[in-house]
Amino acid sequence: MAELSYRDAVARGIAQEMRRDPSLVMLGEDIAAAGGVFKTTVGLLDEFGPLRVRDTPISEQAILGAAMGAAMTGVPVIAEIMFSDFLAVCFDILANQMAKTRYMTAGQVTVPVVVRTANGGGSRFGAQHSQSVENWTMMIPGLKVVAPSNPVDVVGLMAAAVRDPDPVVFFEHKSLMARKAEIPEGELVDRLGTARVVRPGRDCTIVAVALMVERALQAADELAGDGIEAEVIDVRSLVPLDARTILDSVVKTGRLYTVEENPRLCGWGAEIASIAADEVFWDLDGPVVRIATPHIPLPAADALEDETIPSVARIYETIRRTADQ
Amino acid sequence: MAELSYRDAVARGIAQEMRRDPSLVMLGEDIAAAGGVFKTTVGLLDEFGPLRVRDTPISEQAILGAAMGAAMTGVPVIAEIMFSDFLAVCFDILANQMAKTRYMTAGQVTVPVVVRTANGGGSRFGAQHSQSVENWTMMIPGLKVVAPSNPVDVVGLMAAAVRDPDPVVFFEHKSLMARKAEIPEGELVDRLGTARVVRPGRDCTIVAVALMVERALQAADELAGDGIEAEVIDVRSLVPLDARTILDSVVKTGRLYTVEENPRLCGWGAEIASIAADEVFWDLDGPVVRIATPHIPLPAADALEDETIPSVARIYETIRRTADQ
Amino acid sequence: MSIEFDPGLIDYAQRPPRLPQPVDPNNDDLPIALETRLELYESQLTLRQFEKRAYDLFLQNLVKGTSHLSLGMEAIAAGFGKAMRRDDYSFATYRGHAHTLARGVPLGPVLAELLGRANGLLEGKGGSMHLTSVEHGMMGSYAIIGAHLTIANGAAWSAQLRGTEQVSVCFFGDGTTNIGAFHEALNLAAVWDLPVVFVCENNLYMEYTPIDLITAVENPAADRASAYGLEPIIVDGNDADAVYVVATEVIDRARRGLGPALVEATTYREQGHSRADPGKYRPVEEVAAWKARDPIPLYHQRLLRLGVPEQDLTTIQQAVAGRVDEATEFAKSGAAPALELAMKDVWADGSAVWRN
Amino acid sequence: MSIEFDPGLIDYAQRPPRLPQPVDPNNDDLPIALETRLELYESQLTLRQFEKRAYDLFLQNLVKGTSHLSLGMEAIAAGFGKAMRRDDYSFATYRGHAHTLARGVPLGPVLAELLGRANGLLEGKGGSMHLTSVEHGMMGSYAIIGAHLTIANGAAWSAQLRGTEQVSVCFFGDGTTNIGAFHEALNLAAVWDLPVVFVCENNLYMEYTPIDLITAVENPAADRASAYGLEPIIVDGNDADAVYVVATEVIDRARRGLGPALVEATTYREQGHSRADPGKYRPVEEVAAWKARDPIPLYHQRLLRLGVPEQDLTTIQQAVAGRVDEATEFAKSGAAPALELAMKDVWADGSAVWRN
Ligand SMILES: Cc1ncc(C[n+]2csc(CCOP(=O)(O)OP(=O)(O)O)c2C)c(N)n1
Ligand SMILES: Cc1ncc(C[n+]2csc(CCOP(=O)(O)OP(=O)(O)O)c2C)c(N)n1
Ligand SMILES: [Mg+2]
Ligand SMILES: [Mg+2]
Repeated sequence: MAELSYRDAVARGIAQEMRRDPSLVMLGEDIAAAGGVFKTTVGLLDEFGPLRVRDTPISEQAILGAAMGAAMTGVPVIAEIMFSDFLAVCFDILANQMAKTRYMTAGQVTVPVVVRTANGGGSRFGAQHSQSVENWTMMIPGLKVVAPSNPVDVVGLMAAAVRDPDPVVFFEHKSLMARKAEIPEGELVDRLGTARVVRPGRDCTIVAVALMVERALQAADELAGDGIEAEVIDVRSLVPLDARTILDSVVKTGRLYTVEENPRLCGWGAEIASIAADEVFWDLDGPVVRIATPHIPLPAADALEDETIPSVARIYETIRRTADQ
Repeated sequence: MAELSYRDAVARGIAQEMRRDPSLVMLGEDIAAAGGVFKTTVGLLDEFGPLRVRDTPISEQAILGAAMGAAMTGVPVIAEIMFSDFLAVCFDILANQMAKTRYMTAGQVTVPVVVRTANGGGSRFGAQHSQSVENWTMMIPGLKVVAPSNPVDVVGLMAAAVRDPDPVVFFEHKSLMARKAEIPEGELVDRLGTARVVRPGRDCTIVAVALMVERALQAADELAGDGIEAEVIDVRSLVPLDARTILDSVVKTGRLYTVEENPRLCGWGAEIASIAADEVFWDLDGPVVRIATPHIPLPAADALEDETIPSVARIYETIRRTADQ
Repeated sequence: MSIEFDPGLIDYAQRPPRLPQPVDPNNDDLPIALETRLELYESQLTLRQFEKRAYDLFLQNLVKGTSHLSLGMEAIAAGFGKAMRRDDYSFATYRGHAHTLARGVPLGPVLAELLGRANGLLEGKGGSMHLTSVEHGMMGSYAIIGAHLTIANGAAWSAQLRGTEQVSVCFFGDGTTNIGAFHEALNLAAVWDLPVVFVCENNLYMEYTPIDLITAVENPAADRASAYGLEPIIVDGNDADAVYVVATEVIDRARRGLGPALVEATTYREQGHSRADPGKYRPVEEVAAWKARDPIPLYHQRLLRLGVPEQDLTTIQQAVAGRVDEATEFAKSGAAPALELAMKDVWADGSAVWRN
Repeated sequence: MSIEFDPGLIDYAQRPPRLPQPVDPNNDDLPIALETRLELYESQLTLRQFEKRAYDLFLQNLVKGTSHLSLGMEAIAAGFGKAMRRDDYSFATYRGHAHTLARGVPLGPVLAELLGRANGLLEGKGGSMHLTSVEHGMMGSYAIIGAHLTIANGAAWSAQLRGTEQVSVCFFGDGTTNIGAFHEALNLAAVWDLPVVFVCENNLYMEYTPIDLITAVENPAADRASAYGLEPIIVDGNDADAVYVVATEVIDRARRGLGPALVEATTYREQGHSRADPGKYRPVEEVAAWKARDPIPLYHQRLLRLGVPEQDLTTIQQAVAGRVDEATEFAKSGAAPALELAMKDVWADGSAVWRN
């Protein structure tokens, strides 16, 4: 067991897979010599060399296109898009090409690409460098979507993403980079499409991903003080979605809360809420409530950013206020 | 009163506004001399001349960037992105620049741009030219989103969009282009943020936009034969959203169905379903059911495309099957 | 605000025609084996007859969706197709029938795909704009401008990494040179010395708009080559021999690790942009002049000059016609795709399942 | 698959340094009024002292979020700022402090913005990377590479339509020349003869990567000019006079309707890319050589050579220092923005309301 930070876990997960598969390569801006602007790829250039770990120009379309073309022809690729906000500059390649080509070609083409990207707020970077955009990718048929909340999951889900033959978008949360955890020795391989109950409870279900998981857990602790036992689920993988684990929990607790960092409209929580409101409607004991960032671009100032992204206090208060509805 | 097609209504709406505001200009690919590939801008070059109606290179980022920069400096712009699928090639300008700049600059900058684009399936164009992407824009704070279902709304909502000082994405549905309607003479100006009850009913509420409205209406007619009176709401404007009209209807009928052309995950229907499952939960008499295109890229062949986009039969059968739940 | 009105720009058909250069008479003497030339002839005829048939079927309302013909542009696909190695990669656009067939993809499934049939190349799921046959090195037709240049880079990068000496050849139009992805792809290809050949088919129009009105340079590809440290190369895209020679050279260089090339092939599409377009925005003399420069009669005449008996050419024509007829039968006999197909192959496990 | 390993590329700091050209001695004689020169001096000093202060405040943990300094690059912002007309438009990047101040935007609100205070230029909502002051023609700082080139076109287009003879000036880095939007913006500007000047600040690095390793040409902007029918223009970006002369000329041409320009200004950033970066990937001799070419001592020496008494320069320095101190007080005294601000100004009606 070694204690690793979330950022180190990224490199650990990638290294594990690059050792296993000598054909796996990486590309992205400043990922090689500099070890990434979030220092998530430190050491990989040294170990795997400049042909497998490659710095690119600022050409996000060329990056994802190169990844796709290589993957189609037998070379699996991990591509980095530095900030998830920049998925917008290469959204055609991601959403219209990578995601659709297998289907359009009746299965002739396979695209084993992992698109890693730093996601989420909390760094006071303002509206163009702080977005949570899991929903941008979740809404695209043909993309798988993973958003780990802790270092162990980073390693295992990275391995699962790399081994998955389909394009996977892997969201690394900027505000979790410094979180540490003990990582078991040896090969770690997790499974996509599996949510995890990170806190059992009987009174309500809180679903969260990434940074929101720890906040949901803290809120759940506070709620426990008031006699409300919340079950907290770390969704981990938005596509494939472990709807079963979520719905089982809702059936048990009768109440569903989503905690979303994305601005509200069409967030992933809306999808999960709509699934619950259909499939376990009769098991619901009260409204499905979404706790999300308001539908605004993010402000830069610390005071303002802290106010807009769901906080422990907001989660706690919202559930406290609505639990008896 | 003159009978106009949906496609002609686009030009009629634009012409009305260009006559009113001599500073309003347009740009896009093949919109001027050719009158647009969907013939939605025929006659505008003749009337307003090549400086106000301008053909561009295939440079969607440059198109939207030019629109934004002009709009910021006093020249309102209507920009065409030929197919809504291509919003992906200029998504940064749309989602990160146009949508966020007012907020980031604390209101210093105003961006009166209308982005018109041909949306939706039914033309057997396959996965890269047939998408319904209202949710791509609805999920971005700072964008308004309009999707008219008929020629009269096209004119009135176009005027409303042009007069709105914020960026508005205006979805013109490819499969509605040939629909005709009588258009009243004189200036037509509608209001964003207003849904319309297009068929009153007491048993359930069906919300739809664009092409799905007429299908919902036909399904409602069939359901009426079985004694189910569905209320059909044409949402028209997804942002701002007339939640009041929708929720009032759900309170009355107790049941909510969404009919969405977008692939299921994070579609606009999820957002509306989640609002209902929260705010009118106690008025719901049964599950909220979403009728959507399955979460797949669209197939090209007619037989397959017809099977995937919600059909009258599927709407009818789904409601029939679930109405008593 | 007063905006002045310059009526001069309005009707593109009234602009001065852009006429073709005459055929270079020296091209008769290009060092190409006669056997190869007969294959180039047959290939061009195949593309031509196939697309004429596709057009007939469209008039009979049997072709579903849109389609973009390259009648008049066949010399480019044929010339490159012939110059490529069997395991090289092709990347094409929505206007990709010719590029697909030029790699040896059988006619029947391609035509069936246009008709939206289950026996189509893509089981009806792709349609005319997405023709792909991985087993023939035809890595896909991409319908959104620009993307496939970056993807072609990826295939070339993979060949470079794997050390296979495969070359990636990417076809696109003049209008495509103005989109951002073009720039990103060319720069990366040059920086990484990728074995990729970019082929700009300059048919003078981006859909309905003359390319010169929307492009800052005269030769949309060649005049950009230096921005990537590449040589400007312009070739007569209506002469299959000229194309073949240039193609052989640039592909060979790429194969030897000497990096990418950008080729501009001048040509003309004899019909509208897509099935909906009558092409009225073009000066009539221009269309006439280019039709007189059609690559197929040109090639036919050359073969006669080189001593091939007319009868041999007729035999080839008949063989091609027979294959096109067969393909038509094959396509028409196809069933509508089964509805389960729509729910197949979103994911590599064959399914469309996104949840448990 | 075997992938070979070339260790030569790994440590960028071990590469041969890219050294600056010597200052052109003739630049002393450029026809610039002494008064203008003193303004250029003061402007450069202001940018320098401001950013040094910003750096100090960062070390005191008072600057929130990231910030990108342009220490060593001030001559460009100052030279262009001085050459622009009051109603011309500036567009900058996340590295936009200098470009903002060079338009006369007051120091206090800019510094307060970096500190995330309510008295900030953007009420704390934009931060360092989004400085904007419409009343000063500073139309914004854009933090995602490429976009603002297309937006600058739009402002130029609007000026052209309105007939105001305003010019749009757009600043960006060497790394930015490789993104698609650069290409689209340059082409459209050229085709439409827009009154826009694109200024590439070539500081040799795209973040932590040497620009020459990822760019197909030596001069990332100038060697691309011909792809848009433009003249290649390279200027010494560490000499405010050289910049000013070129800026005056290209802005004047644009103003007279003679179309856009692309200027490459060679320079160097003396510190890391952003606050988190110590800049260790650069050869030490390179950093040293460029620091010895710092624009401010260079300019100081020139003014002395031109006969300005040292005392006059000291007076200017003191005045600037005073203003920076004042700005610091102003910024530090600012309150945290009120939370309601977060829910303001999404829409033009001032609200964030998306539903009824
Ligand atoms: C990003 C994008 N923008 C616009 C279109 C619509 N479109 C399809 S073909 C075409 C013209 C392409 O012109 P060119 O590159 O010259 O190729 P050609 O059709 O002449 O072969 C356009 C604008 C598209 N498919 N993708
Ligand atoms: C589309 C996009 N990709 C990547 C980044 C991250 N990034 C910020 S600054 C930068 C380097 C820019 O280099 P250059 O254009 O030379 O400007 P400089 O910082 O040197 O002034 C990068 C890659 C970004 N902001 N936007
Ligand atoms: Mg063309
Ligand atoms: Mg730089």
